[in-house]
Amino acid sequence: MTQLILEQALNGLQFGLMLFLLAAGLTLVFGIMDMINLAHGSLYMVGAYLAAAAVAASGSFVVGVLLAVAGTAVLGALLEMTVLRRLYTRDHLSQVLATFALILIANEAVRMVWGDQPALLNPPDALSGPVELGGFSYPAFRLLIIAVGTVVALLLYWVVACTRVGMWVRAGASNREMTEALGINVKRLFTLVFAAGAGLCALAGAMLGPLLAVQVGMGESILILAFVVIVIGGIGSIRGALVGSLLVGVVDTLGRALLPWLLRSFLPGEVAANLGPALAAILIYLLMAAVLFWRPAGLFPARG
Amino acid sequence: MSEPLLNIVGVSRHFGGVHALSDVTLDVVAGEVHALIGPNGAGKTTLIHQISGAQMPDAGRIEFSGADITRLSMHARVAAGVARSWQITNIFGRLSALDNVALAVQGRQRDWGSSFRFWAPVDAEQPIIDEAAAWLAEVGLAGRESTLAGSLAHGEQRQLELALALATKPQLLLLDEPMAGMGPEESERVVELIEHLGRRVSILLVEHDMDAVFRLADRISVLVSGRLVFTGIPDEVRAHPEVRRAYLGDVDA
Amino acid sequence: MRLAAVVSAVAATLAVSLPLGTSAHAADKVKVGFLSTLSGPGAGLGVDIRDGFQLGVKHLNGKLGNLPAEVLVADDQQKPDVAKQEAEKLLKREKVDFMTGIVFSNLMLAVGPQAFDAKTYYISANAGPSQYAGEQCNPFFFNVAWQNDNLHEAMGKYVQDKGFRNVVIVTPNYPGGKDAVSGFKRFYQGKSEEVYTKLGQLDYAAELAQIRATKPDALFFFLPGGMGINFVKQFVAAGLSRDIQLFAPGFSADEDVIKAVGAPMLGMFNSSHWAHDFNNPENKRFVADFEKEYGRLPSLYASQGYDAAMLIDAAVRDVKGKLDDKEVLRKALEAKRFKSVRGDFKFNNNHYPVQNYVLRVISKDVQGRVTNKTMSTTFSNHADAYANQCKMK
Amino acid sequence: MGGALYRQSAQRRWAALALLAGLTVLPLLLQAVGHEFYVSFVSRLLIFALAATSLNFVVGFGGMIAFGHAAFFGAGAYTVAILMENGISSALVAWPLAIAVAALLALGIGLVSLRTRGVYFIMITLAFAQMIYYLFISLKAWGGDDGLSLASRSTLGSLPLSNDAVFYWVVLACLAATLLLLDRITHARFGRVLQAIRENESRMEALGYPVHSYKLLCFVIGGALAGLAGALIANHGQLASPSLLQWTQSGTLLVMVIVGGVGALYGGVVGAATLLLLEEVLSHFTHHWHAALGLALLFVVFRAPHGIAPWFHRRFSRSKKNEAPRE
Amino acid sequence: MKSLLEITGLEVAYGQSQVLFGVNLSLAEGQVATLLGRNGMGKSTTLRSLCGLSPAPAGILAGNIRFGGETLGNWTPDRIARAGIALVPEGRQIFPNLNVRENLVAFAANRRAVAQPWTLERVFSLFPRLAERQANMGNQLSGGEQQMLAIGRALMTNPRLLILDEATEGLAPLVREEIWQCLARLREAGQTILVVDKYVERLIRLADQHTIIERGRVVWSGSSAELDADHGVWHRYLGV
Repeated sequence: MTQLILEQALNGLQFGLMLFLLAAGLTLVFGIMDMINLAHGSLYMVGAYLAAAAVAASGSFVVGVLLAVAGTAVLGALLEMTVLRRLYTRDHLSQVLATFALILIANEAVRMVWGDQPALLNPPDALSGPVELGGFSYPAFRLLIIAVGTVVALLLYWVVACTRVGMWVRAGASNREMTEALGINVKRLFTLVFAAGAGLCALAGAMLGPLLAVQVGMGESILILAFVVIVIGGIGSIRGALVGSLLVGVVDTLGRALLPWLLRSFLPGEVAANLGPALAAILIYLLMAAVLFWRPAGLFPARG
Repeated sequence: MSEPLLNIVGVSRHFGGVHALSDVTLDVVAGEVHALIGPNGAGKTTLIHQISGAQMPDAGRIEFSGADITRLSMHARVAAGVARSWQITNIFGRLSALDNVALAVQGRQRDWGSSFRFWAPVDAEQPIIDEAAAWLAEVGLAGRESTLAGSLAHGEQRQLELALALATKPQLLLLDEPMAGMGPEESERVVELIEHLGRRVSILLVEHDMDAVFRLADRISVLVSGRLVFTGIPDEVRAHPEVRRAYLGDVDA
Repeated sequence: MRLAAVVSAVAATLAVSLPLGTSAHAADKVKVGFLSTLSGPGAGLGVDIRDGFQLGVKHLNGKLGNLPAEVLVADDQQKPDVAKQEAEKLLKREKVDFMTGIVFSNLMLAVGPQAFDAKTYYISANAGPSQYAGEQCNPFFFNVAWQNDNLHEAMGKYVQDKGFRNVVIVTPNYPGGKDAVSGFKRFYQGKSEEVYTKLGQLDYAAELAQIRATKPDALFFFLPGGMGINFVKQFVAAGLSRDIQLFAPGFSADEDVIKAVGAPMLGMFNSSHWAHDFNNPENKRFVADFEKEYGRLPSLYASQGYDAAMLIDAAVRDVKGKLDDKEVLRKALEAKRFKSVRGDFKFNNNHYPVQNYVLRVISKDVQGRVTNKTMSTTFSNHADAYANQCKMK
Repeated sequence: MGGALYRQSAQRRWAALALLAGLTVLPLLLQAVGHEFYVSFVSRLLIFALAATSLNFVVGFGGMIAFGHAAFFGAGAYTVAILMENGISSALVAWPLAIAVAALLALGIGLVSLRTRGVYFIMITLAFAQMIYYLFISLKAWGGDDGLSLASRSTLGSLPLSNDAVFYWVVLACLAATLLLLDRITHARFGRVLQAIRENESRMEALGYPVHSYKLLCFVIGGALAGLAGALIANHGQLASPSLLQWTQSGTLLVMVIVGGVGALYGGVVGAATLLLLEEVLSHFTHHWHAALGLALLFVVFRAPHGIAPWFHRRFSRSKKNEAPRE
Repeated sequence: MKSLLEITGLEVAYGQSQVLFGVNLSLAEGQVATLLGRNGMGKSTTLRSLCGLSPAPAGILAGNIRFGGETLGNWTPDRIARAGIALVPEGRQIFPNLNVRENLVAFAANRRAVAQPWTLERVFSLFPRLAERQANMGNQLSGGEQQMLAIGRALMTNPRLLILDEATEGLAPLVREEIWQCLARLREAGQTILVVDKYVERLIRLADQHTIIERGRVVWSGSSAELDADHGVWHRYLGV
């Protein structure tokens, strides 16, 4: 039983860390520019496709992933400078509409380039099997995801918490005007943040691609999760995004694993089997509603 | 003096570590113009917020007409007879001046459902329109009925704001710097209006223009750093050394 | 003012779109509405059915029953409401003579009534819901594949025969999944634990951990399309394949899945009514030409699409192109005057096939490719369990 | 008195009646030229127009950006389907119940959600809608992932609703009645209060209005009307599909509203018509019509930022005086 | 004396309502000047325009702002800041999610290679209380500490011109006095300063020259001695 819980906790951690890669960029974009970017998930999709293409072309997983991250970051910067920048001063509804339009365009563009069928992206052969972890075996690639996610999360934490750029980002999130009045080119800072966010999306796409599927529309469902994460964490807060991600990852995984089992102990099998997955799927939304009910601005409100 | 209309007992309010109000006790009696003065950031507006219901105090009690209103919502306090104006003009910029006041009139008809009417067009409700026009005339905005509130001059907007508060027919009017940003003539008109009103409603007045304050107020309370330093009639306030040092002159600092 | 503008806009747009719908129904050709899942995670299956169907039409020189064939392809995006809209277009605007192509049972159940109302024959090349096999059987519905339960039943029988007694069953939480469980358990008598996932789920970490904790000796899973691909990959990556024998119905272990997963699938058993190594002339031609045309081995979906084209061809030929007499057409369809690539089969009273089911194992063929190899016959002339509830007149 | 919109009411009334008349004879015209298919298509369009209009009431008039409107749309559809499953097929029972169920749901969700504002309101409404969605797809009794098929359309007296043209007229009547109702509401006391709340919520509170109650009621009315639209869409396709409840459905409705014009009476109608017609026309020309639609939407964002209905209004209306300055 | 800052005929509007109707102001290197007037008369708008904050640059209808020989025109706020103007804004605007130390070092710069630049240590020696509260978040400070931090934060950019908008507003008299002392020391160090505040007597002692704005127009300007001599001006324009 402890092994099971340990394994599930690792699963939750792995899922949560990947969510964090997506949520980090989203929450900063949202926090600094007060911009709802529905197309964030499209960057994740494009990043995964680029990774699939680059891994296939280069024959190396690492090189492919790095190329995809760089390519998506450049793409993100271009997108920010051409379209998104013009939306910052607009109301939320316009942003929703415009970035929704971007989703449609991105999906079709990917379809035109790579076709309707899912793209093939496999983990490196060395990591395709399990490794022994004191008594049970765990997929090596998932361990790699945890490692990469942890390193990136720590790196990001270091950048945001300890570097001057990180201070500017935090300052920009809480008071853009004052940040500018102190000499920071927030516009350029933001392009940088956006590009970094896009790069993180691509990293998440490249790491999750072999596990899930690289296909058109993969960005939308995970986008909703990323929004849930940043709303729980408090918009604009990196720390909030990390806590929110891990919370959602663990709650979702443990919910899926334990709820059916819990329900079965006091409900008839058929009902439990029906209700279990449903409740597990609802669980994170319940979590979000509960958090917002008691903390209407999330756990770590950035504005203050 | 008669029984106080408004009774504030030991009200405190803090934001994070900042104590905006500490143990403030103050009353306003019926028919009185009670001025509240003090430097910026002393907590005057915060106190107005506590009384109007925009914020709830952390500690203390607020009574109005003998009833405890400390935890009532803002709209319930309006219904009880407390109206306010804002330091920064707070009107409906995209509605006509008349529509602005008509809303206040309509809101006063408090029998449940008065504004939950879904069919009859409001534009046909002559009594509301007539009364709204009368209020506009009262504050000196006759002839400006159909102008969009947002395009009124600054002083006119302040007058409209007063009309909005008055049209709720309050017993107590909370005026937060009604003359802010007004020219001398406009200020004079507002002072006259308040003098005129002072007979009908009680007023708690926050104002920086000391001439107006000393002319209008029956009593003056001085707030410094969230604490009530002194309450008294104008002459006492003028003579009070601590008040002079804390607020009026800063001369011997 | 703006209303007038809106009117003119609506009128203008309608004017643009109306002529596009103009295509009078001609008796000199056969129109087939091919509605299938062509995008999204389940797209691989729809694409295979489509390619199989079109290969069939190509083998028939672009004709069905000696009439020029017009195949109108539409994508249901695996969404019931999209499927209904597209079906409505095909039925009402295009007035097709036959419908085919749907992969998933839930879409079939959504679209079926529309086709039946329009008195249009639906030739299912995959979806075989129990409803249409039993009480709701319909003269306008024919299935050239199987009833949902059949492959699961075949696998259940084999697992039972081989003496496994502690099995975990993994299926999505939707009616097709429930059918799979009941089908499997109709012939498997041992202990079983069922794990239900979300339909469309792609990450099975939580479920795999549960399975590891349960320590079964065998695992039977039915996860259509991309779900199965991910499951097998993650199952192997988690190291579970060393202790647990995998079983699946043929559609979770066919070429589409093998192509995506590869070597880890070696040694996996599955059930099917067709395999590309079936030794009959029709099948040899089909498999060879399919490989030549599309550069990959056909899956059982492709074989079903091919058979659907052959069934329509035979029936239209039978009635000599007189498609308006629905009764005669139905008799012709029921007669099934063509040779199937799976060998012989016949229609039951509920228009579902009575046929053989075989056991396949995934292994390397002579060219070193990982693919299915037929082992033995599990069921002969097997019908479905619902046929006796069907009171088709 | 009143706004600039109101002065044109006579003109508007005539235009509305002309449009109504045109739409009324449309099925006959379509049948005459042999395009019955489009009767069903236009019905669907009108139903979505109704759904989008109901959302526009919440977003445009109530000032609440709700991202979970699909919950009410779907709830209406499922109410009809579940009642049908249990042998109740009368529209006179099922449709009002669909409205009531959606309204109740909106009341519950609104009570909790209105505690938050801005982006958090957007997200909490989305969260509730997702809960409803997952609840429905997991309950086998209500069709699960398959949705619930209706054996037939509802019965409405002696009206043969199974006839597409008749059904179309019923839908048209529902939409027309809804628009009339909303037009009256926006010009009645309640509507004026909503308008003022949208502009300056705290001032309204300080005039003695229980702002929360008004917003909640607005939310409930919007939800109820979406329930009606849901009842109609279930009848239209004879299917209550879980995809009606999905967040993408909420998104589509919201996009319709924004495209049509937030806060414009006909915004929802124009938006639904624009989107569905674009979809219909574009998908004829290109397999990649989604991209074309995306570009069209970007055009709206940057060229007609207040939506198409107001854009038309500005383009074709001569009276521009009294347009409120933007602050 | 060559002037560092030269504002001529500045006219500014918020949307459709004009707020400034031709403001002139000039300030020489090393000078301390004030901008006086009652609330809502355009002082803050003048300062904001100077710093490139809204409504500027779009709201600038006419006029010219020259700083250090360059015309600011439609420069962005960050460029103006890098050119050497630092603002201590009304309401302090401390970053609540940065701690005291971060608030200071985040924007530290010595763009003109001043020989003795402001450093963390110098700011801490100017305001010892900040040193004690280094690790506290911005929103955990008292009003006076926030004000000190806002001044320190501006100084860390080593500005040529330091602007203070209502820096003593809402402070207790003792704390206010501390701020005045600090400004006096900065003045001695040669810092050019532009102050908006309302304590005329205190400002006369601190500053060299004064400008009074009434309804968006300059109505009076002159030296400390001139202002000291004309109490009528106080009364007329400042309500004192």
